[in-house]
Amino acid sequence: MLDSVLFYFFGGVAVLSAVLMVTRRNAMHSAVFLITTLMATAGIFLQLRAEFLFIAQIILYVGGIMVLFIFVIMLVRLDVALHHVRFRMQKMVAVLVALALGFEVLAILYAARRLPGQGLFISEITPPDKLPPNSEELAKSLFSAYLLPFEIASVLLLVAMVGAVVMAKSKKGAEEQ
Amino acid sequence: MADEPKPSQPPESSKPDGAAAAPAAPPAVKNPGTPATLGVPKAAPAAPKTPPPVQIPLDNELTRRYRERFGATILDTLEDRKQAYLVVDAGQLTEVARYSRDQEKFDLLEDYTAVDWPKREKRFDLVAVLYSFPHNIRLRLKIPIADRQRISSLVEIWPAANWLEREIYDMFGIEFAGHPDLRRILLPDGWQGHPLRKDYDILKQDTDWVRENLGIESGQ
Amino acid sequence: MNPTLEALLHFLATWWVELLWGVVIVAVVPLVAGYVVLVERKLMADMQARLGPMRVGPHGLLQPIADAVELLIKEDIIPDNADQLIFWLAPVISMVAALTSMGAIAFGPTLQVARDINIGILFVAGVSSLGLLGIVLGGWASNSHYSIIGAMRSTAQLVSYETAAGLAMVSALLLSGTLSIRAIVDAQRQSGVWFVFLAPMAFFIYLVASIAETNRAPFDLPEAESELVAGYMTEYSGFRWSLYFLGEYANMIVVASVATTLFLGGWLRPFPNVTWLSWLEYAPAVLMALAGGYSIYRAGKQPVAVQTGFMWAVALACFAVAVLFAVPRFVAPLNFVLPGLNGAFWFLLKVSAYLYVFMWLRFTLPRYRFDQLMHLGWYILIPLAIVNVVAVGVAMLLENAGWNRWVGLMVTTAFTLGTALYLVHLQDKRNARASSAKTDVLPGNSYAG
Amino acid sequence: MREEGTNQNATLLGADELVLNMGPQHPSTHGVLRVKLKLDGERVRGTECVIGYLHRGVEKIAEHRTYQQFAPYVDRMDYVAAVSNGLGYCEAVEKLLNAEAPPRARVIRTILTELQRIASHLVWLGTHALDIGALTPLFYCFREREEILKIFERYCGARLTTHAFRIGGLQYEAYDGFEKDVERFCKDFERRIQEYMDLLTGNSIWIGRTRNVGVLSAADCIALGASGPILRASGVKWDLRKAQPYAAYDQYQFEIPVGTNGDTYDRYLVRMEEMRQSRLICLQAIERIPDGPIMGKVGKVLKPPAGEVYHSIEAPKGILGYYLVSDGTTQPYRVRVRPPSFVNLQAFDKMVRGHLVADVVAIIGTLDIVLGEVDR
Repeated sequence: MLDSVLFYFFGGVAVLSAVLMVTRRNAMHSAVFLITTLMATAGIFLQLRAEFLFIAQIILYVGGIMVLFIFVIMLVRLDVALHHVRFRMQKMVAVLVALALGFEVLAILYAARRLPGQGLFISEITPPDKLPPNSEELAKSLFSAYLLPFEIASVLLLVAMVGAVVMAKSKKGAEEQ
Repeated sequence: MADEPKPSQPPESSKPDGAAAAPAAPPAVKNPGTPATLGVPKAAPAAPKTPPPVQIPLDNELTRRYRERFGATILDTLEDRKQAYLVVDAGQLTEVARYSRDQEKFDLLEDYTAVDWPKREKRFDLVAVLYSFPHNIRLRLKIPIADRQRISSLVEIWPAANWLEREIYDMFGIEFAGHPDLRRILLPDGWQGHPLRKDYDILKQDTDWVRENLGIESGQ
Repeated sequence: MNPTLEALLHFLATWWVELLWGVVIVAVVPLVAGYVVLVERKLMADMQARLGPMRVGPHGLLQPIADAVELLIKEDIIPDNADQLIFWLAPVISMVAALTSMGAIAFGPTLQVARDINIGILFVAGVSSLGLLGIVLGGWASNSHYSIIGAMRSTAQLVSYETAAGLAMVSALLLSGTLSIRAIVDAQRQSGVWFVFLAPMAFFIYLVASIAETNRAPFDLPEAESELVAGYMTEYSGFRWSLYFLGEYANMIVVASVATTLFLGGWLRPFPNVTWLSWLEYAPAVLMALAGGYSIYRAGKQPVAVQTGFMWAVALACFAVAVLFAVPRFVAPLNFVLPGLNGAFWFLLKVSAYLYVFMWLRFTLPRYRFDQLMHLGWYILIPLAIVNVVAVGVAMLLENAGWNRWVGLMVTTAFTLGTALYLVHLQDKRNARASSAKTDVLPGNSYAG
Repeated sequence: MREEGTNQNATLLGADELVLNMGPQHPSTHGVLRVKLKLDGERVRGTECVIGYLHRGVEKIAEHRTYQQFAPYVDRMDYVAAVSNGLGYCEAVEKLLNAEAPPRARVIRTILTELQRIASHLVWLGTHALDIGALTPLFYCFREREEILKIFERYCGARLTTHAFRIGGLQYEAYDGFEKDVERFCKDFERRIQEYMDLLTGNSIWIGRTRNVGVLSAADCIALGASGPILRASGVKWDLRKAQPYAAYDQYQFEIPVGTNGDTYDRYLVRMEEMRQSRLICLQAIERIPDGPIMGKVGKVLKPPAGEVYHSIEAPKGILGYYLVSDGTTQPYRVRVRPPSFVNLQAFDKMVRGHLVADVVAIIGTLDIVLGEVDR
């Protein structure tokens, strides 16, 4: 009961603020609604007893990425930039992309029904308190079964970081000359 | 320009009882032999009738050098209460100033101001107070100029003149040719009138400006 | 019965303790924050040879309440060009983040809002850093240059120092092997010593980074009043301003609590496993009684009758608390509250000590400049924190390999310390290069006549 | 930012230059200075000082007052060093009159002026430290300044705008216990200075914030007319008290502290040492205050002979000059004040370019300006 109340609450907030995010003209307002969406998603994770995902969502998306996002918005005057970027066929393209997306979702739902086993709809739900603590589970699978992908991702991030440093350096050097 | 002036000595001709130390007694350091200082009669006795006799002609090595160099440009060399000043024609002010800085080592423009004499033909006296670190003496240049006469700016020679000239412009309305940024400095930009002119009454103000910008009838 | 109502009742029956604690936090933290401000002002006054607030209440004790009332009834100004929605939202985000993160903090073995969630420490760190959103949004929404510069400084500062703080926390987490707050404290009980002794460098890094994170001097650049007037808070006034203020002080309490939990043994008394020190269990009662006695001693010296009376009241209050601490120990049926009471006492004592260090530094040190702040963060603290994480890991490996735990930790700590000195040295050299070849001069050696 | 649409100067990040308007109401512009800063991020690309908010037309007022009547006005220029202003004015008028103050008056003037120098430097130190973020020195400084103001109050009844001196000498005899008060203050003060030095001199944050900030070479100082501690900090060993002694300075031993870098830290050290030297001067002076009259013969009505005089003294902030023109009447024809703060403030732009916003504050502090004097 409580779970479903929470789910519908968070779900409603997420959908509503997602809609608002798309419709706001002001980039900063959009950002704020995006934050709300992400937090509501985090809430759904929590309601699913996936507390590690919840906090990862909060720290990474809401805390880290959004702050940087806002930072960039403040610095580069996105309002003006958007104005320049807008083009004539924009609406048409948007509608097409949206239709394509919707079609994809439908196709997935349809295909899922055909899957062996339960498909998308799980009938037997494990009671939440019976679940193992998921941060440990996550760590175990990351460092055993998925060690290689994990390391690859790490190296990729490292490369990106070094690349950023190199780019920043060269720019500074050019400025000094 | 002397970055490291030698340690300056107090003027050695220390007045008998340390009277308010006359700082600009040029001969004291430059040329102790010249009787200029010693010969100065005590400042004119009382009874200051309108043509003042306090200023007496000055003739020492310094002034002689200036006269030799510039001739008629130096209109007069005078001494007032043991302080020397040169009256300089406005035409060659830049040259005199550059010579003062480079040859005579007056590296500091201590002050630059003006005095308004409305009844004179040349209405304003510009007064530049120069100080020389190496010689520890002061010299005043006095430049008589007429109203609305543009005079060359000293900013190139002494950057310190920048704000001082702006203040003169602000207060007296004297314009300086070649000043990089000649605007009012103490009064607001749109103000009419130049308050330190003698014909600007002490109660006078730019009522239009006050009404427009402050929304009141009078600031007094 | 109506199923909804039934569910609600069931919900209340299961969660009433947590709900109550939640309400207590929301109700009490503002008051506590107010009194932290008062204590800070009094301490500052004492260090600066003056008296501090003296007017409202005896020795200014009611000043926080007067301040709160003043802030509440102050005119609420929203600048014309501000972004109304975000201007309104920003301080709320700041405060809510700070208060929410308090939920996971354990003040004692049984005193915790959230039932021990197994990511407790991450929850506190993650949610409290959301307060930054409030600062950034508020700075942007004010539409003022001071605010926006304050907000930008704040973002850069927090992003940098959060990293160092997080890495410092990792050291303690390595030692404890868990993210749950209670388990961390328990790990310290089992190891017999607080983690601050096992990982002193991590504690130091966390101390510095937490000062920077809470925008306190000497890292108070986002609100440096002599440069940016009030930084991101410049356009705020009255109640909204007080929300920011509250958020800031609540945040201070949060970081102090995290440090206490991770490094200072949480609610444990000093040396929890040394039995001959178990008389420390009586310390709370004894200390309060001593404070009461001192108040009585001072009461006789007060110049005015009112003040004497007040000192007596303080003394009585102290004695009452002392009795409160003492009774459960001697009355068997009440024994069950004992760990909670003592735990809360030690916990709050440690938090206060940590906050005192914050304040002390604030009164003593000048403010960093922004580039210096960034240098400190990126060139010294973050590398050091990374080295420290590795060092603690190595120490644990050594311990597993059969080394004496202390020897291993000492070696690795010495290594980290060496790294720190090397980093500082590098920084000095960088500074020296920046300042070209200029010589120092000290007074006294070059003044000839 | 959103409002800066018109300014399209490209900067490092491709963003616009930000024009930050500091003042006239700002916590650390020391009064009503307004500084327009052109910022690239936080780096200062240009400045413009807007002054005049406190302009009261002192020089105009002087032309409508008698010489004595104008004396209290000069206290209102540099109001944290009113005694020094008064000394400069009185000596200038005395010079115009060819009169002089008796020796006893000159010594007492010296003592009070040196105390005022300490008080002025204390205000500077406290506010400068506060600007850089050190909260505590301010209160210590004001505690000591209070002692000095108490001495002023006992001497002449006023604390801030003292009008302590009269043309020709002094109005008031030194009160009973004057020497003792000064001595007690001076004895105590050495320890106090050490306290400030302990808090700041070796503090690495303080050094980081002041070293190499606002560097001004000796040549720049002289060219821009900067004087006083600013000039000395860049290595010019020059002090009007030594170069052209006035009052009774020729009787005392003291040293001129100089710096080498001409940065904010050197100016800090120089001013600290100046306070020490002032303290020594006071101690020497109270040892032997000559007996005798305190008022010279100047008469009740001052009618200086027509002519002009320029006199300058070493005020706490630099060269304080008075240029007086008399037309032989009881009112000055023209009074020109050469205010040290005004001229020193000219150096601000040169000092601040390329620094960060935080340094702007440090540099305003180290210039030690008083807007009452800048604007007159």
